[in-house]
Amino acid sequence: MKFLGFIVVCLTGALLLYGTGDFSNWGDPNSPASLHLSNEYIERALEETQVPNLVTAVLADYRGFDTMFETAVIFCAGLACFLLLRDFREKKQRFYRHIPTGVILHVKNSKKVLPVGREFEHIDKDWVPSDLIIKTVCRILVPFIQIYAMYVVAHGDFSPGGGFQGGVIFGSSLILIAISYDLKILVRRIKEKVFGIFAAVGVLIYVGIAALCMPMGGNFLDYSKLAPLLPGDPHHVRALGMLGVEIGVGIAVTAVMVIIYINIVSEGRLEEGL
Amino acid sequence: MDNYPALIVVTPLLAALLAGLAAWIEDRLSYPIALMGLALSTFFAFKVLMQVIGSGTIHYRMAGWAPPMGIEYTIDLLNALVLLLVSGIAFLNLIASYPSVNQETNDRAASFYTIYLLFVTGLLGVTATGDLFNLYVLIEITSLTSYAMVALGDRDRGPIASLNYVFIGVIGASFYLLGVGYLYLKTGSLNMADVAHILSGIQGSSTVLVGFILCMLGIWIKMALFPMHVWLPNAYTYSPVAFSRVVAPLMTKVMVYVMIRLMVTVFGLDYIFNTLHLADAAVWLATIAILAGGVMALAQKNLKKMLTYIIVCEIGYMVGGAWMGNQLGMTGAILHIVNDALMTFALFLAVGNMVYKLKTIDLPDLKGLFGKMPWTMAGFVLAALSIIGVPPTCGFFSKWYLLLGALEAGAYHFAAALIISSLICAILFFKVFEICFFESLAGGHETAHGVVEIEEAPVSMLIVSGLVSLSIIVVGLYSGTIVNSIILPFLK
Amino acid sequence: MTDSLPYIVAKYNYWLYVILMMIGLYAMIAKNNLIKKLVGMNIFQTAIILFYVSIGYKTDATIPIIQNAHGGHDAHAAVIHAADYINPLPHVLMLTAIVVSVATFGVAMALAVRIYQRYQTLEEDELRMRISEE
Amino acid sequence: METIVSVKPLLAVLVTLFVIPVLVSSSGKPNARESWIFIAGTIKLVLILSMLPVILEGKQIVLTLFEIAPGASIAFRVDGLGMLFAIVAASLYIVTSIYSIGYMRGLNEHGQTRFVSFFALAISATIGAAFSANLLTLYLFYEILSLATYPLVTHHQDATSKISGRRYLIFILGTSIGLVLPAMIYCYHVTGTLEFTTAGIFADQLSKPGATVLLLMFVFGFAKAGIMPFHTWLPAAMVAPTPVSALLHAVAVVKVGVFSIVRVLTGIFGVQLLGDFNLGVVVMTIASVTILLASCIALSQDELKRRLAYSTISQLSYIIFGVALLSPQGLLGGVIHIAMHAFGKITLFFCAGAIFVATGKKYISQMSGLGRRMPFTFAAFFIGALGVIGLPPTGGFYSKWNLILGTLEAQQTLFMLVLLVSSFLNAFYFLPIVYKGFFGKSPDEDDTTPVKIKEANLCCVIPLMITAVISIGLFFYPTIFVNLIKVGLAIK
Repeated sequence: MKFLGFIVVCLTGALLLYGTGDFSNWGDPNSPASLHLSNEYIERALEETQVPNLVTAVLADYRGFDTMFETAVIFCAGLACFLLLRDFREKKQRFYRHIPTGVILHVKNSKKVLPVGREFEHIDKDWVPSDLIIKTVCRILVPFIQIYAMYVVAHGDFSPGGGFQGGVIFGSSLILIAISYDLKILVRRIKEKVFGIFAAVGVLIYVGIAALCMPMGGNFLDYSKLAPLLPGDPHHVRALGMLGVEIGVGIAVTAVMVIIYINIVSEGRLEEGL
Repeated sequence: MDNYPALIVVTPLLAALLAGLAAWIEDRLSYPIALMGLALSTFFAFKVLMQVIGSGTIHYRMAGWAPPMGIEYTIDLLNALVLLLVSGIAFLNLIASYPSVNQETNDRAASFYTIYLLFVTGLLGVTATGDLFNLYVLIEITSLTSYAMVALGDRDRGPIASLNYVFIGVIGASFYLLGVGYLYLKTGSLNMADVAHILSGIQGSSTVLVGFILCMLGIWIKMALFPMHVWLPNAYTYSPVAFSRVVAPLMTKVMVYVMIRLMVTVFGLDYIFNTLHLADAAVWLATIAILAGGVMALAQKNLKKMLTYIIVCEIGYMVGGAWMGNQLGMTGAILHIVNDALMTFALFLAVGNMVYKLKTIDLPDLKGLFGKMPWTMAGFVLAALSIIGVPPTCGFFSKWYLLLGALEAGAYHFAAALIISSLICAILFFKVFEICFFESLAGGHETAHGVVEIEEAPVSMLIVSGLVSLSIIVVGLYSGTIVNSIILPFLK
Repeated sequence: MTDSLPYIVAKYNYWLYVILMMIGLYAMIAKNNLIKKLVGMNIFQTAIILFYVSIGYKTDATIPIIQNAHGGHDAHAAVIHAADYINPLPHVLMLTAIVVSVATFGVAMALAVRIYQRYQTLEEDELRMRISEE
Repeated sequence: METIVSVKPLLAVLVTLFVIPVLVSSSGKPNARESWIFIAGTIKLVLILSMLPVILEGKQIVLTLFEIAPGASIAFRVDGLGMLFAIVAASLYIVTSIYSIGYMRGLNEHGQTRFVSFFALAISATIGAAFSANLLTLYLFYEILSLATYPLVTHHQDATSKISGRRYLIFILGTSIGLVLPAMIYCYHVTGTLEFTTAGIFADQLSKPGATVLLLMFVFGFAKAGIMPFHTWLPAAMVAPTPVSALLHAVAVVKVGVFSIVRVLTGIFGVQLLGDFNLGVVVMTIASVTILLASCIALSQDELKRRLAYSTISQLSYIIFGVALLSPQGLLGGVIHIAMHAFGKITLFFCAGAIFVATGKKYISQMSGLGRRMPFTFAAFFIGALGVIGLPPTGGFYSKWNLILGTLEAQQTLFMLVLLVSSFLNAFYFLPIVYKGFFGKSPDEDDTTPVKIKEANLCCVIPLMITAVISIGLFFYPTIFVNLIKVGLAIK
């Protein structure tokens, strides 16, 4: 297998290198790729969409259709992870910690349930006491991360950023909670169901905005036809449409990041993981 | 309404999301939503096909941007036909799938429908799009959903089959993406028509050649042409039966469509057959694929796995036909997309019914099935005859065009492979029939005169199965009409 | 050798991407451990991203965000020179490709977890042995 | 030639096809079921006979159903030759269905509904083949017939019939897919048509070696005609219930094979081309070998049905032999042998079945003395044997007479010897059975507890009497058939 793999890899490499023979030099401003469409986007996008960040303009408007499916891909990945790993089976053994004393109880008889509350705490086998310093630092950090994430989403029109980036940052803030505290705390704060709904709703916002253009008399995704529904300058309506879909993307990405994380680290049982 | 082209694809996507959301409220809601979505999609696809036949190619601009800058759906006769095929089969399968889904994935049925619809969305999008990169994104949607579906099937082998599928699928998709990159580098465009226009001026470029090879390799991996087929049999065998019934007929066929689309629309037949000299190699590859698929099918002990190898064999038919370099071969390949989708679908419907009743379908489990499930078996026999290529089933007529194309091109090895594979398929299927027919009496002679208890699958499954089996004959008899009103105008 | 040197230097990005891709592909084909294969897959996809982003680069150009555009309606007054900005399209495409590769990676990881739960191993040869034993 | 468009040929084909659902639904009521068969058979015969006057006037009835490709359609054309065959098959179908009531009920066979349904399907296909306007349609019905006969051959569902069924399929399906299909596609590739025309479809596209190969592919490919070495399926198929052997393996199935070869010789190649390339002799040689060898093998068979089977093999080659003479007398003698042999041989098979029903005896050595117990059966057997040998006062004499005249006309004296020798052999293997039956030592004489052996039930005996009488009648009134052939082949 190794030898065969080596040969295949060498053949592929040779093929690819053969193809580079006809490339323009790297960074050549006059290469075909830099002339045809590229120039049109650079010269027309700002005027047509009022969005200075050309990447966002192309991503969410000219090629918004791609991006819609990209969001669907994300949603699909989240759903797939959930489907593959989520394990609803009853646990055979339970662990409890007596909070005042720190004694850990191991209950093998699954029928017996201890009163969880002030006295006992539900834990699992891999439980580690969380570190006070880490907890505190993270508690301070998380809101800032989240605000930054929202900025990245909202300001995607003008500066590097957008729904995906912002969504990932927001998702990572939630993942940080799970790491620094406990997976269960995250899941208790925000129910798993909520993440699922948000993932679907995020995509639905995108598809919904896009589909709304059709009854308004435009083609699919044609934000300019949304002008009657939106306040403000009709010239900016495309930018607003883009903002809307970016928010949808952000929500979906956030939710999916968390879904993938919590399912993979805990092998689908949503207990402590890692 | 001129938004039909977009609606074909968007309706299942919307339905997928709504079905997923509805599951949080009430599990039973997601099935009707899914059904509705696909019914509408099929309806739109039918409308579009009529429109295209009536008034020619439809160009639909996403977001209203003119083609090279925006993404465009270009629906001509070929993809209108495939769109109807895909949405129709997906819809029919959903009708038939309700009992099997409940049986196999009962607590996850809603998620199943969501992923199912996303998968169909992907296939429809792949078919409808006129943009090279959009095609990649949609291929990835279909792949990602299939990974999930395969893993949902057999508890033990499913995840392994699926992970292998992931590795090979990623290589395939990445090759395609690289190919598109090479083309983009030379043309600066992603719209198929635009790329084709620019390519016609730079045919000698080695970058274009490599781009072409990469695209073809990627698509071949995705469609499981012989040496690159290794992922397919396990993946399709271990996936839930409701899913394998839709992936087996559609996935590979849509990839064949993509190949033909790239060949005809993007690179141009003139470039492929007159500038490059790869056609002979490709036809040989197809020949080997046909023979290898058939031989490997002979060695299988499980009915579902056997059928998956037949898919590998059938891929060879279509690739060979498309690369024959003449109109007859291409006609045969396109006709075979339709026919093979139908007959594979019919076969897997029957298999689905068997699995529903028998749970395991290793060949010895099938004893006495003609007595127990006569209607299922009738559908199975009809589909099998079509695979063998017995007239008046549709399989014969596409084989007819493929053989004519092979003779015209002088590709006698390919013609011989077609004939031999027909014989191999005959052996294969009659081996199955023998088990189903004869071994019912192994128990003794009492059953010979007694009434065999009939244990048929649910009616919804049977009706769909019967409908598709009939369509095999009807499509076969009207293949002249399909060729004359859809395929030939497309090729001109 | 000295003749081909400028040829290589002028396109070194592309050469690098090919090497990177070969490493990833080799890992995917030849490695025995599924996680190593996954890592190979990521390298492979990253190589493609490098390739695309290289296409988009133009010497003496900056990121594709139009400067001084905050003036709203006055924006079109300022002349935009295409040569000043790099090509935005490959970046858009790669944003999609990154997302796709992340999604695929997530699913693949989930699959690997499932396999490990079932067979307690991620080595391919051991997996094959376990399967044939059953 | 004047042609009339009419839907009658289609109806004649379909009537027994549409009766199948009725048969299946009335499976619990044998009497109702059998009356349906009888009604359908009668309607079929009436439909066919209603076309007779038109045909005798030298007109043809045509109907095109589906245009598959230019020059290749699914179409019917009724001419003299097809009419002759259709009349024989349809009239014998009625007789056989009466006979099979007696036979199947007499032996209390299982799965009678399945049996009669596939029987009806088989006869539909036979009539379809008779009325085919081109090679494609003929091939279509040929294949349907092959497949419809399989469940009939393997009716007993035991180990023997499994092996026989396998052999049947390998030879029939294998040759038709492996030889006829490529040959047919090649014809279409070269000429662009598959229509039967008296002049043949080839202008000068064929070289002599090419034509020879093509011809041999057809002659051996239509393995139903039992040309050696592709004959072994026929004796094997004798495991089937006797009505199947009688109608299908003496009349319908085997004659479709012969009929197809006749069509190919006269309609695809054309007498002119065969004469130019001197291919008649090639076919005649093959046929002669089969005639002589099969007759010799028949001598050594002890099981009555197997002896009849080998006799059939040799008699079928008479027909091909006659046509290959390419002289008017030879053609006439060959083609009319389709009818003459049919009535003679079916009588013999009916007798074999009647003996089996009445006594359970299958072997000739056990049959001495039976004639005294079953005088009608053995008398009919005698008449049938005369017909097959070709002695007056039976129709068989007429065909053999013409065949011999044909050899003289074509100045092939050597081949005349073949006919004479074969006739002697025929007499040797048939007449002793009759002699022993009437004059041999009866089994009950040396049996301590004699079983009274009587004639089989009336449903068995009446049909064999009818066919025996017709066999004699044809000696005196062969005019209709002769006229049909003259019209069909445009002789004199």
